[in-house]
Amino acid sequence: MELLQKHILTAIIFLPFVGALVISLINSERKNLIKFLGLLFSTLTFIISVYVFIKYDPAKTGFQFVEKYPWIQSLDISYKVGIDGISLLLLVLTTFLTPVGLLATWSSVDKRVKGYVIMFLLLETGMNGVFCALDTFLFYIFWETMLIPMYFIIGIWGGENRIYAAVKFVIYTMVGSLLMLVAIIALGNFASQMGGQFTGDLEKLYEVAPKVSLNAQILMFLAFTLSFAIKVPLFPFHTWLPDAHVEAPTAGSVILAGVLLKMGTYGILRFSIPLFPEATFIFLPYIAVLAVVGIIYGALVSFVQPDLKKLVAYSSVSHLGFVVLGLMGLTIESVQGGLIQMVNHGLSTGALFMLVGMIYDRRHTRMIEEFGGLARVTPVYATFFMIVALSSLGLPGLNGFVGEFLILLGSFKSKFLGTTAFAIFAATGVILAAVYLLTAYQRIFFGKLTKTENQSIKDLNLREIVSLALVLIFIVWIGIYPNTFLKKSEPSVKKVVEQMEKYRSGVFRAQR
Amino acid sequence: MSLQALVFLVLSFIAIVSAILMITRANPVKSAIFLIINFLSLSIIYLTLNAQFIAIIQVLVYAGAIMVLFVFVIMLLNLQDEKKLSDKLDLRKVVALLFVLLVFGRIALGLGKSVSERFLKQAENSVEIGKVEFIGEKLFTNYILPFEITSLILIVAIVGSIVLAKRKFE
Amino acid sequence: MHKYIGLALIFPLIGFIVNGLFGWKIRKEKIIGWIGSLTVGASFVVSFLVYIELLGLPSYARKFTVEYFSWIKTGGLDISFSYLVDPLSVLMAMVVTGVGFLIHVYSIGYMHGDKGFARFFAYLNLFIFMMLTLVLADNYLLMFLGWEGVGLCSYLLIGFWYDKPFEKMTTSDAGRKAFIVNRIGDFGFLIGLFLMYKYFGSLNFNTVFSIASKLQVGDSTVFWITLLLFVGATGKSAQIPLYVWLPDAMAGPTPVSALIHAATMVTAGVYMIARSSVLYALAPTTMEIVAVIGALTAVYAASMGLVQNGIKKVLAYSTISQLGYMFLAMGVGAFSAGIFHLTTHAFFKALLFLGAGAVMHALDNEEDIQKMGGLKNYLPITYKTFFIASLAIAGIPPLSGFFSKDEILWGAYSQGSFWLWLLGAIGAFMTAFYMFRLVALVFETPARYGAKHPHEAPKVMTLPLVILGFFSAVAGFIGIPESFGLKNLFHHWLEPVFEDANAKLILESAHSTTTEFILMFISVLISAGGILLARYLYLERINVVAKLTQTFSGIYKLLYNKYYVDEIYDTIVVKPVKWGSEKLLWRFFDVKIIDGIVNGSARVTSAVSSVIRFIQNGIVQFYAVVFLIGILIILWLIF
Amino acid sequence: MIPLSWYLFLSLTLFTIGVLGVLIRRNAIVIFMCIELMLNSVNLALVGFSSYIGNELGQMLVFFVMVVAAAEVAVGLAIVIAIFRNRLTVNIDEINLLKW
Repeated sequence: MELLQKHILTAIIFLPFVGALVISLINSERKNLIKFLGLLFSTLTFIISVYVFIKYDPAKTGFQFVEKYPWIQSLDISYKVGIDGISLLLLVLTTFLTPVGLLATWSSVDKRVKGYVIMFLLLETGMNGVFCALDTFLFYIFWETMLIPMYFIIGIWGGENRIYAAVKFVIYTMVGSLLMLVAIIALGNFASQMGGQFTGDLEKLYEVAPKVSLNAQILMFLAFTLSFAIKVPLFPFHTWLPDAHVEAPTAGSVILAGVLLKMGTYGILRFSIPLFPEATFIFLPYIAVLAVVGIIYGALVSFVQPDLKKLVAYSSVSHLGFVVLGLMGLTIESVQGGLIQMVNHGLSTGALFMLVGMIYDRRHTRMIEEFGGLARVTPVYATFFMIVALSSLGLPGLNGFVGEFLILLGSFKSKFLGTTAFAIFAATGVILAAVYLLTAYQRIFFGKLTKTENQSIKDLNLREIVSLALVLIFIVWIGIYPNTFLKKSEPSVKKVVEQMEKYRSGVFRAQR
Repeated sequence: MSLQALVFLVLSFIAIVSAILMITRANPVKSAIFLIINFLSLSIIYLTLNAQFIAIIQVLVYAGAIMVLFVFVIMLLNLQDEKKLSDKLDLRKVVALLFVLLVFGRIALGLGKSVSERFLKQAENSVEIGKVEFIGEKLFTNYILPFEITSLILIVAIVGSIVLAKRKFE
Repeated sequence: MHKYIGLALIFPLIGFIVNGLFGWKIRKEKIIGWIGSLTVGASFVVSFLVYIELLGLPSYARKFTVEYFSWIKTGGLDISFSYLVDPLSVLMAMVVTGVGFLIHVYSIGYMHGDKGFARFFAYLNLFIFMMLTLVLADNYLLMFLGWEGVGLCSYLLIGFWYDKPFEKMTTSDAGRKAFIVNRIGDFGFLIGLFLMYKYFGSLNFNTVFSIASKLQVGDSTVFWITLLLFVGATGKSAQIPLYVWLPDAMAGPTPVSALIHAATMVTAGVYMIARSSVLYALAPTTMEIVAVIGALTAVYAASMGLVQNGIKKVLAYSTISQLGYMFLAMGVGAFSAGIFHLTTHAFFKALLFLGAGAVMHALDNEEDIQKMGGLKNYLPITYKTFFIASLAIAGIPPLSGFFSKDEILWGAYSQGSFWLWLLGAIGAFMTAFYMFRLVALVFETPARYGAKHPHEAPKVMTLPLVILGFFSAVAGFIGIPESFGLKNLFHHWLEPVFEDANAKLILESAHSTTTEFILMFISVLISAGGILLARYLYLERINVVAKLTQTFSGIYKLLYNKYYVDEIYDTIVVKPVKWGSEKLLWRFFDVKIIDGIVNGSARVTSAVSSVIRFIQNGIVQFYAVVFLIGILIILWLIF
Repeated sequence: MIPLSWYLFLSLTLFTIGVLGVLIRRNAIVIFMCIELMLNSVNLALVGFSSYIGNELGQMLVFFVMVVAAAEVAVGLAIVIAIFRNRLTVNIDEINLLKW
């Protein structure tokens, strides 16, 4: 037990990997056993991460549960993991969504189940690693690691146009991440110029990077941020998203929307902003503009989508725009809102994708016009869809509102953004979200049941209800009592924000 | 010229000639036989370097086991003679020869510069090093881990070659 | 007792959960219906007990904040689930739960045999919960929770019969329209909250109001805050220009129209302004805007009500118009008059809607008043109560509507201007006219409904009618104008709430009682005139009506089609947005431009590769030669 | 005594012949033999260094090289057999599976 306590983050990162190894030894015909083991390992990971969540002490500053082992000593690159309030939430979200996603799509994947579950567990390892890594090189490796399973998940188990989508996804992401690698190396180099030692240690870089000359900061900031912006995806780098989402299998979409997109925003908060404060101040308004454009653009485009899954995909663009705006606001409220909105988006969009998958399993189409009047035949499904849609459009009392409200509130009063116009334009997204979600909802569930194929649709089964109910618990929880989560992340967020305010007031500028 | 030098020169002459013959024979069986000759001469050269253990292993493993395997496969496949080399003296081969010679020349030049003045005599303990006793002791103490890993490699090789070579069961 | 105000919220919530989750298992309508009703009844009892408690206290002490648990706490923001118990909120809570309880009971009869019986009661209970949250909240954010929550319930309940066609669309279209239009208003509300937070640093009523009471009148930020909040109110309370959803909201079941779209939810905007009276008192410009919008809405909506043929449609426009009166009151600073009208309106408008429901119930859901008539004899109770309510809304003394409306008109004249009073008076005339046109066409003219056999509704439905009828008749006496020499109980009760605001307003103290009486007399005359005209035209000279509509067919059509506002909104907002989003943003910008660049770069790569791939000829030895060349180069570089 | 350079030149010559063989022959088996020749030439250099420097490392390495060579030959010849079975040839010009 003590061993586990000491290496708890390593356990969280590599337990799914162990699971993948175990599953690889099983005969691929025993599909149920494989799925069960996949679920078991991911659930165990979730349980451990809940333990970490409870044990995490927000009162302490800095990173917790840190483990550090030298890796490439001459370059001071190490296996260093640790979490603070920011990564804590996302880590728990990841470990939560993986088993839920597996459970929700238990029966929808039928071919090559073994490979599917293995890919999923490997993906989880990569994602957990990204959120825990405190070394730029380690981060980069995990960042790329999780690309590969995702590529296969889309490329093998996806829809008709899966190869195009998978390649587009990988190439888009690669373009950004290679630039990031260059920036990571450059950053290490600057560290060796200034401190005498090349390093990948994030905490040391936090000290060094802000003192780098402004031009270099700008270049590195752009390299990092481009990579993250593609992942987010920030308008106009978003076009991989609808394709990837539409082609990916349901659980893939859940993870893609729920976790992968968050890596972009997480990266901005973890790397771009604190490492390059001066560059951040320069680019902040532009990024905020893109975020706001993304909010409105995503909402408008999803309003006219005939494909339900694409609609949800574009709505992600809109929601993530909120997150980015929150991060750019750089007030405690808005960053906290951004953080909680990341979790929210993971939950509600994840649930939306699960719901879309469930109807797709039954009808083998996602075209909205093919449905209509489903509330009559599938009342339970309709109810779940309603609640999730309401959460996604930000109804107070459900999770979406807390995030959006905090983001808008914070960015409205933000000194960094300087103008309230961002928040005002972004707030129109709240109206538009109601427009596209309710329109789609109405066309699917309300009206007369016209199509005969729809009359025999079965309502949700117990497994599906359980998987959705698990998500709903958190949707309501965050809606009613977000403090459980806000409390954990507040000190870490506060630290970042206060640091930025100091930089803004020019305390550190003199030192350079 | 000492006896040692004479032995070396004769053996190296045999080795080089047999190597050239090996790569120029059209019949693979003949190539194999020349390669065996080459290996045997090399094993004697090892003796001149006081490496008794390696010399014996060379005969056992290379000239014995590996070459038997080669010959066995050649016989098994019952290969035809390759066309005469000169018939196909095409551009590709000329280019290959040219580049090989260039590489040879370049390395030879470098070698001539770097080691010609050094390593004129064998080390004092060279006799000691080459003994089976010494090598055995080292293998089972300092090099025990790689030594054990070789067993793994061999197992994998055995399994792999069986899997590859066996006919598919219908 | 005030500590347990949370119980008032918990009961409907329990009802919602029980009916929502287990309703399909309970199956027995009686049980479901009474669970729904009694939970609301219980919360009425709680509010009433709190009221009694407050009564026992001196007026300055009638204010408590009850905090349960923290909701959002981060940075400088600290929002709790905490409730404000003061005369205004308790009054609102009693109105909501009282009228709500009666409507719940009525619904047991009205919804009898409906497939979604449990769902209906679950939604209604949720609505009561949200509405109580709205009125009891002690901060703006919690209020906003209720604000949006009631919008949600309204959406769900309007579209309750989601596969029923409704005019040119379906009921769910109407629900969606309501929600989205409300959201547009909420957008303003939200921005208002942001501005408030930025300016005051808090969203709690106590903090905001105590800071505000120290500010100067005419503060520009406060002007923007109040204006933005008012935008929210125009959405929720269906004022110009966001009123368009309310007439369509009549697609919902009639009890819903009575509860949500007449008595309670739509008055939320009025309540919000009354609650923020301190802020509004600081912004005279906003007050003027509120008053003008209110007065215009009152007349504008009433004019459309004149010619509508749907029984509920008429009532819907009447609601909008009456809400206009309430805003007029708010705008001229007659806060307690507005709340007074809100209260009496809750009674008589709920009664009117329930009466309409009883009529429709009797005629197999017929809504067109041209196909009714002569129901007086078949539905005696409904007729009598409906008649009383119509008199009340028309403002005939001594029924409740007279006192409240007259107070507003007096306020408009004394605090505002003659023009506001005139608009109000025109509206009053129209109100009287269309109400009695309705009464005449539905109950008194010869029957035109063919072979149907109308019958009076069951007791469970008529009893609420009678109770509401009683209150519609007598509720006015709690607010008799002071000029009659009696104590105005209602004003007195609300006095502590509006103290601060009234202190800021420059009230015309020296008004003459004579003018007040004259105006009162004129307005009664106007109402009576409207009533008599309607009765004369529709009962005696029905052919004149037809002739009039022919002569003024242009105006008639304009009114009947609601000034074509829906169509205008559709052409200038909805369609361009849809077209632009699809053709311009998605199909052109996303697919052509961005993806064009992305796919273009891929195409360039593959074009280049298709040329250089011939190097890969598959002959290993060729690769080895290349390999060798590489070695050669490296060797050259090293040595 | 002969200097080390003689051994090294012999090693280099044999290695070059091996490379040439790899490049010009078409018979996969002969190519294999050429590779063996190259390995041996490297072994020679290693042993030479070992005894001139007086360090046993070189001979250890030779031992392991031999093990690997043995394994490689086994697997390689198995591949040749498998290919021959499918294609009835060991001419590597005809086995251009790597072509684009």
